[in-house]
Amino acid sequence: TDTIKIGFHAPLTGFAASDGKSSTEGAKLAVNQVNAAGGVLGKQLELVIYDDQAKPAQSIPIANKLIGQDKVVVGISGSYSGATRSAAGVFQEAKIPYISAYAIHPDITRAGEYVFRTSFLGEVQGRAGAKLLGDMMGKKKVVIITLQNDFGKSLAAGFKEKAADYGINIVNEYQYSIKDRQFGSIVAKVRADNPDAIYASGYYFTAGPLVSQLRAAGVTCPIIGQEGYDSQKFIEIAGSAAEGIIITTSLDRDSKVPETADFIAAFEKQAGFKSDMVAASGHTAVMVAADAIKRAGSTDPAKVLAAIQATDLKVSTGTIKFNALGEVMKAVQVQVVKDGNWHHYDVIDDPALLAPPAE
Amino acid sequence: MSELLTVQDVTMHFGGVHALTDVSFEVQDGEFLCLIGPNGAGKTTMLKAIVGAIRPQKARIQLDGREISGLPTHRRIHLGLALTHQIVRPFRSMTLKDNVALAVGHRRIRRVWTALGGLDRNKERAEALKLLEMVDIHTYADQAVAGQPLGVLKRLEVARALALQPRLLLLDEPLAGLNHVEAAHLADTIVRINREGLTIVMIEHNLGEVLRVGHRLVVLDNGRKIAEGLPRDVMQMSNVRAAYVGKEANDAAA
Amino acid sequence: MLYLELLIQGLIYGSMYAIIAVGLTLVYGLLRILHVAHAGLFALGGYMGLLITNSTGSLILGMPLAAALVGVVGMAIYRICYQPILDQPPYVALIASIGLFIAMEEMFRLIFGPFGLTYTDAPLQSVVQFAGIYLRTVDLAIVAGSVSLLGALSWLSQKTRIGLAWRATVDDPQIAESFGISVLNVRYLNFFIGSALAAVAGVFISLLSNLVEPTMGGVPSYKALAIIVLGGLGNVAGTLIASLVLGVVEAFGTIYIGDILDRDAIAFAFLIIVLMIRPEGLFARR
Amino acid sequence: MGIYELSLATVVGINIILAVGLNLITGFCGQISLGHAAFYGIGAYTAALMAKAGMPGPVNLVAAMVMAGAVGVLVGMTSLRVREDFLAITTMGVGFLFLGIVRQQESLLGGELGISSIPSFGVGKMGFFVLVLVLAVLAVAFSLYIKRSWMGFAFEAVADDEDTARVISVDVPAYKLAAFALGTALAGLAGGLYCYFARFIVPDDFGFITSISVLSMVAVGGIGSVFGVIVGTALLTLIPEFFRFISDYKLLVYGALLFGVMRFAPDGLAGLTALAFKRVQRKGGAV
Amino acid sequence: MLRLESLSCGYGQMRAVHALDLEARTGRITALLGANGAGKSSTIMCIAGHVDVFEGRVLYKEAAITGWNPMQRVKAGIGLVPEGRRLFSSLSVRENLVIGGYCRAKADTAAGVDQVVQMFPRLGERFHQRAGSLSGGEQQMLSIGRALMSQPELLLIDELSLGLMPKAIDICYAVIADLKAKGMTIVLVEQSTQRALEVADDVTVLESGAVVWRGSAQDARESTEMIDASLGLTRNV
Ligand SMILES: Nc1ncnc2c1ncn2[C@@H]1O[C@H](COP(=O)(O)OP(=O)(O)OP(=O)(O)O)[C@@H](O)[C@H]1O
Ligand SMILES: Nc1ncnc2c1ncn2[C@@H]1O[C@H](COP(=O)(O)OP(=O)(O)OP(=O)(O)O)[C@@H](O)[C@H]1O
Ligand SMILES: [Mg+2]
Ligand SMILES: [Mg+2]
Repeated sequence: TDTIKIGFHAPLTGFAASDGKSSTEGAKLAVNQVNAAGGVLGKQLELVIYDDQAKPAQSIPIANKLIGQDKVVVGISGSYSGATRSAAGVFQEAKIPYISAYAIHPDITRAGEYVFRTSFLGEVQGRAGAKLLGDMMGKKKVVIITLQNDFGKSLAAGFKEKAADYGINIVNEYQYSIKDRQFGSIVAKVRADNPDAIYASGYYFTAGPLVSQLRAAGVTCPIIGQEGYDSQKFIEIAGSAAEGIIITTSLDRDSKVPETADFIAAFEKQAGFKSDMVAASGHTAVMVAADAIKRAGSTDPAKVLAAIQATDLKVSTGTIKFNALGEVMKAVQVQVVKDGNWHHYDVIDDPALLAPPAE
Repeated sequence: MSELLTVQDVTMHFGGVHALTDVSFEVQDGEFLCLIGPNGAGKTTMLKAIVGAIRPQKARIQLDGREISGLPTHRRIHLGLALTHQIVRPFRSMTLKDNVALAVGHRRIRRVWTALGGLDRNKERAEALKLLEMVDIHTYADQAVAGQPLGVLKRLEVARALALQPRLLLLDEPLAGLNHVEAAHLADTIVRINREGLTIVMIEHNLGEVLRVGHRLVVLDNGRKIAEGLPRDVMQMSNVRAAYVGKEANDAAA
Repeated sequence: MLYLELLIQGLIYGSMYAIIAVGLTLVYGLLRILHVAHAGLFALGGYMGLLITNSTGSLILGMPLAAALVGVVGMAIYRICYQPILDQPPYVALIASIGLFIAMEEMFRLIFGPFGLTYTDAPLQSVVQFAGIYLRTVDLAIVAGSVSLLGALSWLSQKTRIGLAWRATVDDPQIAESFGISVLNVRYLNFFIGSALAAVAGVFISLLSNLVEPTMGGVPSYKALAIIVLGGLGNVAGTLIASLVLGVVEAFGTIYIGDILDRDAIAFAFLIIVLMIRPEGLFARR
Repeated sequence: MGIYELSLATVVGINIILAVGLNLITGFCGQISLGHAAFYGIGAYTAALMAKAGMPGPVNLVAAMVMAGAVGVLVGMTSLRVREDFLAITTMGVGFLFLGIVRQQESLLGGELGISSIPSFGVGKMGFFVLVLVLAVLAVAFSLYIKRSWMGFAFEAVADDEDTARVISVDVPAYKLAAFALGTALAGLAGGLYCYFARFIVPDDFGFITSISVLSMVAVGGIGSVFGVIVGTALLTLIPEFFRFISDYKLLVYGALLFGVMRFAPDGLAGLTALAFKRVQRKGGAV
Repeated sequence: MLRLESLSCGYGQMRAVHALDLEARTGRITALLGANGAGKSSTIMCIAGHVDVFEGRVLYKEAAITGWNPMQRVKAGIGLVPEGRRLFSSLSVRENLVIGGYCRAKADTAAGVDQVVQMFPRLGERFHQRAGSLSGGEQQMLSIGRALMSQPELLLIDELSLGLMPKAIDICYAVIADLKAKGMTIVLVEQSTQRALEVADDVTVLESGAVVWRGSAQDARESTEMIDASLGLTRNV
């Protein structure tokens, strides 16, 4: 064959279609960039994309198709946890390397040595959130608002795990579902709790309404979010209420690092909308795969695997290295909304705190 | 003759409507009893209470000395009751024959698990055809129920009830919707079945036929029993005449 | 104080539900169809309202125009989708409706993009404060809107000849024609009103969250069904009360039993409990 | 057969068992259920927990059936109280309640993170497919048998008119419960098989959308017709696969298809073929 | 008043009435008799505009109304008392009457309701009761009253006495006689031949959707045997 195929699945239809779109555009950008620079091993990269609707029952046949029919060299998930975790098992069994771009389920990499993740685990980011709130901002009386899915739950778990270490007193925790856009009763109760700060997990489409409703009700304390907020859409939805919201994420908008700055500019040019964390993660995963194939000098899965394990690559979301389990080790970016845009706030680079599980 | 059915103090109120108030009567074994009364007197309600399709506020109903007022409908049917509806209720997705065949096979479907036992329906279908023949609608046997004229459906109700091999057959206006020739013919059939030993309670407004075939009358009005007795005697009672009887019945009774 | 606030929030949720559910209950009352695609019309209303408001800068224009447009789409849906299958068993219309709803959601995504749209300058966001309770103008508008719209509808159905014609059509459409009632017009009107109300609800919701998404019909698609069942299917006043009750149950439930059951589960647990006690719903027709 | 075709065929087989179960409840007995996925889920969770506890596969499949069937009887009891459209909404509620409970049960059921690393059934991909195939054939045969037995006859009566069924001595509650027990047990079996197929389950696998998809399979095939349901299931499971190359329009096509079949062929594909057959016959007769 | 010219009508593929010729003359009662399924109701509903016409014409006041819908027909003065009464059962007695006059000017409604109540005082006593909870006889009265509200010139009545107690039948027949005396044209379907012949002027007997006998009521009374034979037809098939 005259191309090297990389398999990619993401939710292009259904409820998660917006994230699917972002991650796909990010991945496409990476392929275009690699190809423009001459491809790998003298061949062009080809991205084989399938829609999984973020459903496990769909991603299993897709994984089998990518492996059995398309004969991809590496598989990449631009999808959510459920679809990623079940596809991971298929790739592991077939011994084809597989990289999860931004799914956060802790068991994904535990499928086996062929499975990697280029983003943070939910727990890791939750711990970073605790440090940010308790240590760096010095807030002690905190209310948690948790999105009821794997993402929100693992963030909350990580946050709670480290909260006491930083002197945080969690006065209450409320939960909401991913379908909720009206938070009237939670807002009323939070107002009564009168916390120093709020740690609220969510995606831009839930966090936008949540933040603006909290602010409208006169809740003025700091609100800390995570990479789910990380989209220009969040600022559009929340409007002026977005000002001053702080999040932990993997993309630094003010970065002077060329890889990041280039990505942000190139993405907007190609996709026609501003980049976000999901897009950067899709981009990163493809970059890692291309780099590994290049270094392996071959498309042999075992050699590619070894090359991925040895990754030390600077990309849009930072410097990627993997631990023994296949989890990424990199710094957490802290961003804040200022004048209607994401900006640099701080970096958390504490290897002990951010250490992902190694088995 | 012994009493087959005893109805005591049946009271059924729908909200403010007193459909039945303390109605009692008996039905003798082998008897042909006619239940008559003005529209809205509570006749249909009475039959429904007897089979358990509705639950009266108060009731003591005994079939052959056994209290049945607490039993669900299907149990009462097992004990030998059968009802035809005033407003026809066939199984609209089945043919006429299957409507009856299912009732013929009532012993097979009595228990859920034994119903799993057999596949053959031919014997029951043949029996069903005979019953349809008895009420003169066998030519329609393999047609769908939908679109059949009322008179055919009325007779289908009767055939289906007979298929249950009841000891007591409750008929709610079986002759309505038939012209007088058809009505007389169906009435004859019912009389024949009665002669063969089946006890019958029939509601009917066709007084000509009622007086021709009934052994005894029970008259309801406004949810109460106002008269009971031999047809000729009852027809002479002034309260019955006032509540119910019109010109035609006067002619018939005369 | 907190309870009062939760109660108010519950009533706001409930008012929202009521405007959505009443159209559904009208359709059910008239045709015995579980019209899931109603939720698609709700989303369409959100899109139309937002697009018109953004381009004209006026919600006063955006909301009624969206309502009228969606009302007409509702009429078309009746004519094209439901009328030919009215005499089929109920699940036929239900599944056709689900198919239609899925197709509508996908159409929104393909036409308007997957990310959702926002107002350039969201109206009705100013905050009103009294007795320590903060409400946005949009909150008040929702409650006022639902009470007045449903009140008007209830008057229309109980006190006018058109309402009488509507009820006669429910009982026996064929014979209604024989007394000079145009059944087709009654049904068109029914779908027009119901769909226009769904659109109004869609616009209100989009103002609450400043967001219109392809999937925004998801929650109403099933929860509205629960509400009309609670309200006793086909009963306008019952639907209003059931909506408010459910809104309040959810408002308190998410706070006090949110870690045992999620919001949907709370709503449906309530529904099941009510149905086990009253199988005809809170407000039966008979 | 490549691994891709094998995995598709396995999914079709599992879905057939699932759909045949719903057809028993909705097609044969006339009780509309919008919560079938809950029983699928109960089966999957039961089998998953037992498998993780080290129990052998066949035992777990049986346990999945028993558990789902038992809960099915419980839910069936609600069908004795509420009717038709109310039942549809009640069963839908049962689905949401199931999901709500599972979501929040972190220690036992894994909560939002689901259950992963479920041991394999131990017969290989091909072996597992054969197992699914055999079970699917058995389920189909069983349901054909029921349809032709007197039980199926009585189901027909209950589906048609409960009150009339009663007056011809049918024990309506018992039959309804039987339909629920059998139909949900099949769903449980399908769930057990799914958990071995995916070896990872999350609550969302068993949500409202799944219930709707199963109902669609049954209705598109032709409610009540066993062979129609098989064709409908295969079709609706595979269509998204055929349309992968136009990913962006996949769901649109799916929705439009669902609508189109109900709008233009309300009796589903089974009704359509029956009609075509009649036409051909009539033409043949005329010649 | 009304003339059917070789009319064939039915449902979908099925023909219920074949090449029927029928005339209802102004101010007279035409009785339509026949066995079960002979096509009487189909004919009535076809005149009211509810059954598809395959062939032939319906002439009303010498104008062809074959393609008219039911609404146009009621406005033109054709009133219907359908088989099985078919009241609007969740509406009250008063509301049923108001709907009856829906096609007339709103101003006439109150006067019309008064007239009907005078004719059937019983309906006045049940004025606000739901129609569905009335007794059979009351329902039949209401069904006739509702049809009268549309101020018909031609009244179609299907099965006047079905399910009624003798006393109620008497009342209904008295009303029919009264309406005729006031000059109304009536087409009457009735199972009880005897009752029908008492009031009718002209008689048509149908069998399997076709006319088998036609003549004056006088002649009909004399040839009852022949009519009975056709009534019993279904028995001999
Ligand atoms: N489900 C019900 N709800 C309310 N009222 C009812 C109900 N069923 C019957 N009724 C009322 O109870 C009374 C008795 O009704 P029933 O049907 O027993 O009369 P009937 O004697 O059979 O009359 P008919 O000769 O007209 O058939 C009537 O006034 C009727 O309106
Ligand atoms: N809705 C319908 N669909 C299909 N066929 C119908 C329908 N209604 C009536 N028919 C058929 O049309 C024929 C004539 O029926 P119709 O009701 O006109 O008879 P009828 O003379 O009024 O009988 P009855 O004395 O029972 O009222 C019958 O064979 C009947 O099966
Ligand atoms: Mg009666
Ligand atoms: Mg008739």
